[in-house]
Order: sequence, then C-alpha cells, then structure tokens
Amino acid sequence: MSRLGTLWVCLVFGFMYLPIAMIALFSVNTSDVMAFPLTGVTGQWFAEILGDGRLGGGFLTTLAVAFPVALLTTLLGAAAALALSFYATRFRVLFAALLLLPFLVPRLILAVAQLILFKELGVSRSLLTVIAGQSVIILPFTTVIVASVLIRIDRRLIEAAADLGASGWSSFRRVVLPLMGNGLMAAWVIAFVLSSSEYVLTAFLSGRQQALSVLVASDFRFDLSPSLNALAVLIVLGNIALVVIAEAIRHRSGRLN
Amino acid sequence: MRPQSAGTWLALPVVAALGALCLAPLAILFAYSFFSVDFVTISHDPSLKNYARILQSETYRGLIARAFGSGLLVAAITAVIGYPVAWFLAKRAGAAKTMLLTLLLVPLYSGDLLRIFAWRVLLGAEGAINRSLIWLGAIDAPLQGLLFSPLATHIALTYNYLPFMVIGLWLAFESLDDAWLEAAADLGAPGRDRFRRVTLPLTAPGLIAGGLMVFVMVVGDYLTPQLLGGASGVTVISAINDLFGTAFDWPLGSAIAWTMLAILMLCFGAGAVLIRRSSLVAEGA
Amino acid sequence: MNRRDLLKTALAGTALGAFGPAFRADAATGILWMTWENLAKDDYLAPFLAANDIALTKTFIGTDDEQFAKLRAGGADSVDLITPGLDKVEYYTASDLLQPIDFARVPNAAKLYDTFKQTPLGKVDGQTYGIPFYWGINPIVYRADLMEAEPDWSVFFEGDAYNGKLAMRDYALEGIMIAAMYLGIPESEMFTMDDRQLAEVKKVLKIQKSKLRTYWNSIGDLTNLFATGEVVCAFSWVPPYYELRAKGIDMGMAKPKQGVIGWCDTIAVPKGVEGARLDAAFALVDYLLGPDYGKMLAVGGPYAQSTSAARDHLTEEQQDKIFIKDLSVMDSFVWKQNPPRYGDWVALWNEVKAS
Amino acid sequence: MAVAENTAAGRRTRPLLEAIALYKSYGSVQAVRGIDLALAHESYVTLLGPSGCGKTTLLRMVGGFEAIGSGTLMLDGARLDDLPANLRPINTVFQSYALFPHLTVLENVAFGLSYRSLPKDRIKARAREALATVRMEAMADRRPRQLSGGQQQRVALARAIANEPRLLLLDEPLSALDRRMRKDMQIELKDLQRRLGMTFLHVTHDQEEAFALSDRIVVMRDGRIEQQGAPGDIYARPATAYVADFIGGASCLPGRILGQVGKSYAIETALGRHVVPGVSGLSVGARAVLCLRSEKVALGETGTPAHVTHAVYRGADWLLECVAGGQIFQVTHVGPPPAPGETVRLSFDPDRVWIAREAA
Repeated sequence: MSRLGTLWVCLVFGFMYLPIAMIALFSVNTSDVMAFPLTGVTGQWFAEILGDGRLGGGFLTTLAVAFPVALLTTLLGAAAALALSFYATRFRVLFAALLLLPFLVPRLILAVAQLILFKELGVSRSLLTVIAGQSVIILPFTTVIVASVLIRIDRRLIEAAADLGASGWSSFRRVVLPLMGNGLMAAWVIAFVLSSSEYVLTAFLSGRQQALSVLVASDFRFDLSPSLNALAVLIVLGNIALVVIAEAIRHRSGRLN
Repeated sequence: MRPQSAGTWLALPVVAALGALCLAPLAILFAYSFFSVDFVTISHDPSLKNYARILQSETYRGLIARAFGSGLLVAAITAVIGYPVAWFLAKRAGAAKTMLLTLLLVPLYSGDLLRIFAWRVLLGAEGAINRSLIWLGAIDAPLQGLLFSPLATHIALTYNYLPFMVIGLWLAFESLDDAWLEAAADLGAPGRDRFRRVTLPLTAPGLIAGGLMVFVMVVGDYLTPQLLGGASGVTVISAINDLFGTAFDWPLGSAIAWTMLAILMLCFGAGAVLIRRSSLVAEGA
Repeated sequence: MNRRDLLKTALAGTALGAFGPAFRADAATGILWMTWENLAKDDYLAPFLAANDIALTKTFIGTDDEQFAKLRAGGADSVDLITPGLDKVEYYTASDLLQPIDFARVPNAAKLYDTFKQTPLGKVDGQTYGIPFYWGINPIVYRADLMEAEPDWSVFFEGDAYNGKLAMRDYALEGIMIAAMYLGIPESEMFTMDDRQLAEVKKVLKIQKSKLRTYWNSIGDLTNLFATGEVVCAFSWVPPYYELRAKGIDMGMAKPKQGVIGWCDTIAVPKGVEGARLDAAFALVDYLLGPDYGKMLAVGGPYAQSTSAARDHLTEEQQDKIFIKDLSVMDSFVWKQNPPRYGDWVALWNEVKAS
Repeated sequence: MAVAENTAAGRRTRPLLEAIALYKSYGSVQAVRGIDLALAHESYVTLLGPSGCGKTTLLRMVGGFEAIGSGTLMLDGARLDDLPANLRPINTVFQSYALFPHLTVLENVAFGLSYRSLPKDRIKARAREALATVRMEAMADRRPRQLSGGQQQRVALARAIANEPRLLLLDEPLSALDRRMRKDMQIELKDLQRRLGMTFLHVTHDQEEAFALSDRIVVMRDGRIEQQGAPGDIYARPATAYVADFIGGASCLPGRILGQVGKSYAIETALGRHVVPGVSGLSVGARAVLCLRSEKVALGETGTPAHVTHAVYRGADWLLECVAGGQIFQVTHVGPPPAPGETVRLSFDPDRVWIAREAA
C-alpha cells in the first residue's frame, strides 16, 4: 500500500512539474519559438529579463502591492478565522457564507463592479484600489489557512490560561497568538504569492503603475519571448526560496506540529 | 470580554471590508441585471427581460450547463487523483510533509498564461507527447485531438486545481485517527470495507470542501478553455466577458453572472449542509 | 532572521507601498497614455521625451473593448491620452468621455490622408474627437511552405484540405465581416444586415467553426501557432508575416479579392484633462503624427501612420510594406465600422462558438 | 483576593464552597439537575460517578468554564456566579493537563503568577518552589512534549498550586497514567493536600481512587447527587442499590420491607426473611434491596444452597460466583475453592449486611 502510494505521489508530482519542466527547458533554449526541436543552450533569456528595466519597475510595483496585501489579508484573515473558531461569533454561518462570496464571483465581473463602485465614490484608480480589490479575493484563502491551524489548537489551553488568571486579551496574546504563528506565516506567504500573480483585478484597478503580472500579460499579447519563460523560472525559484526561508525560520523556532 | 462578543468585534472589520468591496459591487450588478442597454446608455427601467432572455437562449443555458458539467467532472477527477496523495501527505510523508505540500503549490506560481503555453508545447501536434509516442512507435501520425480539444482543457483544468483538492483532503486526513482504521480492521472489515465504511465517511468533509473549491474555480476559469479548448473553447464566463467588454451589454452580463452566482450559492449551501451532516465532530463542549 | 525582523520588513514594505508614489520628485508634467504596447516602444518616443519636459507613463490595453469597459466603468480622466479604434470612438463620445481635438495645437494633423480627413467616423457635429493615428489591414497570413496555393476567404468556408489547420480571430465584428464578404454582401449593406442575411452568416460561420483548429486571441498567440505548425492559415494581423519570415519560415500574405478589412486606430483626449497636462497631451499627439515617429513606426511596426509626414522619408520598398506606395489601395479596403446592431452580432458570434 | 478578605471573619464558620440548586442543560440534555453541595475547608472531596453523570460539568461550572444554568455558587460566602474564570481564586488540573506547548515547564508554572503584581525574580522563585513541591525542579527548562505523562501531570499540578488557590479542582487527573504511577500519585496528591492545607475537589470515575484520597465522597448519577459522606459510611451504608453496586460491587437482592425492628428492618427476599440494619426512613411495604458484599458472605454447612459457576484466583483469596434463587452472588473465599458446578451453602451475619433503597 505504502509503496503503491509512493509511486502514485511520484507520478502526481511528475505531472505537476511537467509544464514547469517545459518552461525551464525553453528558458535556456536558443530559439525564440516555444517549439521542438530544441536548438541549443543559452543564458540569453535570463540576461534579457534581468536587464529589462521596465520589468524591474513592474517588479517593484508588484512588491508595493503584494507586501501590504499580504499584511492586510493576513490580519483580516486571522481576525476572520478567530471569529469562526476560537471566538466564534453568533452569526458564524452567515459570516462564513459572506467570506466565501468573493471566491464565487468570477474575477472580471468583480473587477468591473468594483470599478463602477469606485467611480461612484469618486475614488480614482491607483495602487490603493489594486490593494483593496486584491485583498478581498485573497481574504478567503488566508482565512482558511489560519483557521486550519486554529482548529488544531487545544481549546483547553485557553481554559487553562483563564484558570490561571489570564483575561481574554491576555490569553490571546500569550497562548493563542504564539500557537497560531505558523499559520500567520503561511497565510502571509500564500497571500504574497497570490497577490503577485493576480492579473485580472490588477489590470482593471491599476492606474499609472503597472504590476509585473500586467506587463507579462501585455508582453504575451504581442511577443511570446522565451525571456518570459526565464522570468517564470525566476519566479518559481524565488517562491521556493521564500518557502525554504519560511521553513528554516519555522524549524529554528521549531516547536509546533 | 465574552468570547462571543470578541468574535463579533473581530468579524466586524472583515465584514466591513467584504461589504464594501464585494457585497456592494455585487449589489450594483444585481441592480444592473434588471436594466437594459441602448447603445452605450444604460436605461434604468427595471424589467425581468434579461432573465427571460437567459431562460430562452439555448446558447446561454447550454453554456451554463456545460460549465457546471466541467466543474463536476474536474472535481471528480481531482478527487480520484488527489485522494491517495492527500493520504500519503498526511499519514506517510513524515517530516517531508510541509515541503511536499509546498512543492505541490509552487508550480501554480509560474503564472496561468505561461503554463497554458507549456501545455501547448506538451500536447501539440508537434509537441513532446506526440513526438515521444511516435518515437516509441505507439502511433504513426500525431494525435491532433490532444490539443485544442475538451481533452486538453480538462487536463489543464485538472492540473490547475488538483492542489486545492489535495489541500482540502489533506486537512481531513490530518484529523483522521489511525486508531479508527485499526479498530475497523480489528472488527473484521476487509480493506475495501474499511475504506468505504470508515475512511470515506470520515474524510467526506474534506472531499466536499475540496470538491466545491475545484468546482467553483473550474466554472470561473475561462482562459484555459479559450487557449487550449480550440474552436469549442467558449465558456459562459468568456460570454459574460464579451457582454461586458465587447457588446457593452452590462445588464445582460450582470443577469447571467447573477444566475450563475445563484446556482453556485445553492450548490455551496447544499455542500455546507452535506459537510455538517457528514461531520462527526460535535460542535461546542 | 527571526519573526520580529520579518514583521519589520513587512511593515516597511507596507509603508513603501502606501507612500511609494509620493517619493518621486515630479518637476516635469506627468501624463498617462493608455495604448497598445507596440505603439509606445521606448525608442519611438525617445526624441519626444528628450525635447520636452514631460514624464510619460504608459499603460497597455489588451483589447479595444477592454479599454472601453475600463474607462466607461471607472472614468477616463485619470488617463491623458487613449487609443480607441476609429470605429469605436462613437462609444466614447456617446458616453461623454472625450473632448474635441484642438487642431490648432496639432499642426501635423494637416497632413492627414484624405481618407481620414473625410471619414465621418470619430466625429460628432463636425468636431473630431478621435484623430486617426495609424492604420493597416488585416489580411490572411499563411504558411506558404505548407499550402499549395494562395488562399482567399473561401478557404475558411469550403473544401476540407485544411480542416483542423485554420484559425480565426475570436472577434465578432471581423468574423462576421469576413463571412459577409465571403457571401458577397456589399460593404454598403454589411454593417446593417437584416435578419435573413444574419441567419445566412450564422450558417456559414458554423461551417467555418468545424474547420478551425482554434480561435486566436492575441497576435502573440497566433504567431506561436504558426511557428509550431499547429495552424497553416489564419485571418491575421500583419506582424506574424514579417516576424516569422525573419525566422526563416516561408510565410505568405493574401489580400482576398472579396475584400480586405482595413482598420485605423485613433488617439483621443479624455474629458477633464486640462492645463499643463492637456498641453503635454497635444504635444505628444502632434509628435505621433509627425515624421520622426512615422518613420520609426514604418520600420519597426511595420505600420503606416495616418499622415503623410513620414512618407517621403521612406524607401519604395518600405512604402509598399505598409501599403502607402499606391494610396488608391486605401479605397479598396473595407474599413471597420460599428454596426448598429452590434449586440446582436456579438450574440450571434457566441451562439456560433457555443454550437 | 477580594473574595477572601471580605469574608475572613466568617471563614471557619461557613463552608468554603457552597452550591445551591445548581442546574445546567445543553439543549434538551440536562447535564446537572439540582445539586446542593457544601465543601469544608482543608478537605479532600471526590465527585465520583460514571461518565456522563454530570460530575465534569459541575466541576467546570465551579471553575468558571461553563455558565451556570440556574442556581448559586458561593466561595467563602461570596457569589461566584458572574466572576469569569480568570478572576476566581480557584485553579484546575486538567484531564489532558493543557500545558502550553510553546512555553517551558518553568514558564508554564509561572504563567498564573504573572497575573499577580509580583517582581519577576519573586515569580521565578515561587514557580521553582511549586516545581520543588512536585519534585520537578530538574525539568524546569524542558518543554511539555519532552516529558512523560506522569511528569506532565506533576507540572500541571505545580502550575495549579503555584497560585495558592482557595480551591483546587482536579478533572480526572490520573486517568492517563498507568496503574503503578496512579497509585504513587494518589499518595502524593493526598500528601500534598495535607501539607498545603488546601481544599481539593477531585473528579473521578474510579472508586478505588476516591477511597484512597477522599475525606468525603460525593456519588453522582444522572446529574444528581445520589449520596455523599465519608468513604467508610458510603461503603458500609450505601443509601441506594446504585451506590452499593457502584462502590465495591455489592450483590443486591430485591425484596420488600415487612417491618421495623429498632434500627433494623425485617425484609422478605427470594432467599427468605432477614432482619438486618438499613438506611433510615424505609416504610413498611416499600421495595428495597439487601446488599451483600462478597467478603461478608461465607461458605458454610448451613445457609442458602447455591451453585458455583466461576472461581477466579486473586492471589490472597478466591472470588467465587454463585447462583441462588436466580440471583448472582459474589463470595470471597480463602483456601481451596469448590469446583464450578458444585453446590455450596451461603451464609452471612445479619449485622454485616445492609438494606438500601431500590433507587434514589
């Protein structure tokens, strides 16, 4: 059973990395057409992408959006998860349904509707509108992640804290918060990644500054340059690095799960 | 501070954010769905005309049905593929668990568009798979149907949303106590029965949660069918996009969007009821 | 790095995000141009930016319609210049999003070709709101190495030699125009087809669908399809022809006798732009209609400007490439217009695709 | 603290904890239905009963983790009802220990002390003292998951007593320990309670544990108190058949009261008439049970004929199971046992059996 399971997991991971392997392959192929046969090895595309100032600017814009979005959605997601589990509000079911809503609405439609709303309110498009719009669709993800950590914290720890004299806030700060640390970290990373790869809402809600995802999509429209493959390889590697760092932190502080 | 009121206070900012940025825009769309459009002027006389049009149009009805069909199909496929993976991650992966979960998600960060083009390179007439099969002597001529077909669309959709199914199932397996399986074995249940009578019911919440996530995302995905599905790659979402963008018929677009939303909410409501029924975890103390 | 440091970094990032725009010292007039990426390459604009104290920001559009939806929903005044198609300008004017072009501030507009001077499109009550800016045709592009003869529109509707190897742009207006041309419906009736004509169009479009490998969505997408051999013949834009020939693929370009679709994009100034920003916007418009830009566009595009400003600076071969060697050819094009029943056209197109 | 000072004068005259007419229900399930209870100062009291009898709910209401349905709780004569858990001078040893996994042993123990306005070094010193009390000083810097079950138990205990609560609650604290460890801990707990002079309220389903520890046992059933008293009283003079059976597994023979003779009753059973002492207040004609404990029944030449069905060797003696008049009796027997199937005669000293009510 276990050997069969291992085989199956290997196959599935192989499937998941098949397109990534293609992207990596063509990021070092000399031809600028993404098609077989392969023509030779080059570092040209990586050089091109690293030397592209426009994409550099887009990258900074992406960071300027992704950092606040990740922070905001982690905080709100944590609040939502707490309201769903540890400090369950009376309107929990209604609240959960509301949280799922942004998840159900097709992105483009939500983007147009938000744009109409912003116009009615006299808010012009800027990074702030992008941050607001993205936060709403990423919120359900962070909530689920934090909640999945919270439901595994033993509720009796809170009782124990209260028993020993801790008030509600104090037991949150000294017991719940340290125990949900990993969940917050994971939520932050996921939110950061989702924000940086979001295209539809970003394209609709952004004003003067354009994030990397928008620039890449725009490049795609005219020219499928292999340097975009190189970019994707860098992004994937960057993400893996981010995750490895988070893991390392977790291990060093290592005490849970 | 009572825990309940603390919860309400915590929920408040979240509700405010969702209310302002999701509920309010959706309410606007809901209002639009009763309006009509004349060139670029939206007339504000409410009517049910748009909903009537959807009911009468074979195209829109067919597209909605097809979207839900695809959603169900991909949810089922990802469940079958993902189930053993989730089990392995939860019960056999040990210290590598977090790493493997992360590795499962990382490919999604490479971006939708690029991955779609990677699939083209894989599935194309001159693509990696056809070339390998010809080289192996399995086929003589390239299989045209691999790319620009519902097959291609569903392969890529399965790929895109498999990780979400695995995450949902993994959470369910994490809370599945091995002792229950041992107990079932002890009581004489053969392997297949143990699965059917213990594992499956106990992981059902994860299956339903993962299934709903996948279902919704498949229904909402228009890029994958458009770029990999060939001439039949039209989806209800791309039709709504057309109505919003190209035809400037926001009212009809809003009406279709709300029809879909209503059906989705019904599905989710039903799913939530199912999860509650199948959940063995008692609420409260 | 511990958790606290990470938090600090995150907070710093937030602050950067919130105040980032304010950090930029902004002495020059900043204007924002919403345009197609291939019209605003840095080297095309370098002479203009060097000569003027203007900071230009570009945002790129995906489709004409997306541009309209975005501006219609969110207002246009945060943008200083937009790039609608000539046939789409009336959408913007009907939505009251544009201000008329002040020709006194655009001297190069005097050199507009007659076709563009005379066109009723882009104008309301004699005032021009979208000034024709550059133009071209959408021909058939094909792999000459893989096709026996030069195709015309009938290749998309008849015979089965190329079944499953054809591509059509996923765009209702052009798709239906082509079907109408194939059916022999004259240009004068084309945009006002009645129900019977539309039913016939729908019938042939369904046949067409069965022959297609796929509908294409962006020109980069189509270029890739040609290069990989997935598609041998498509209703196309011009760029893949030159791009793939440069890579050594034997490409052909056909301009069917039944008619060729001509298109023209305009540049327009949204309502509400004023003062220094308006001055800068008109300065850019004038530059875009002038010889420096026209020459670079003709070589780099290759696309034709709507004025004759650069024509004399081009070789005959270059002129031929962008169809301005013989200007009379312009009259043979079927210029895109906005059909009054556009909603029905889009519905028809979706019905065909969903059939 | 306020609670203690207000009532310092009347400290010895009132019980430490009083529960008056406590009720609690979850939906349609009534977990606690009408409890009146008084806990004396410096006593060790056990709530004894099978799972689901409401003993844990009662404990949680005292601890402040569960709102009171109706009724009153008083500590030192002051109402506890609306005081949240963190303000009650009561601490708990949880069944699962509930040690904070992210804190060290010392930090766990110091957790409660940090809510007193004490200087840091004083907190540390007192936490160490508490650890010393349970002989866990050496483990101060470990984390809970690095400890064995018994060690975690001690830490939980140290954490709870470090605060010097007026009342210590123990929720089945020994249930996760093995038999030998449980015995040791029982002795330690009792010893600790005496040394500290605190009142312990201990919940358990294990009667042996209750006997080993308690000054007073409260037997609960279905959300009510079935009987309370000193262990010896409860054992020797159970009020009901339920108590007799739950404590020490007496065989209960149903019968009818024929009349009262001094403090004894005449009772008619399937095995004849007997005159034996019993619980007070039984009326003539009432149904009652005759409780016979295994060690109070003897095999002899005379008495009721019975059938031996099983014989279990217990080291010091044998436990025989016999059937007489359709009733099963357990008999403790020293010496070579009769073989199963043999017929024996059972006898008992009427002064050493007891009549209890059939039900409360």
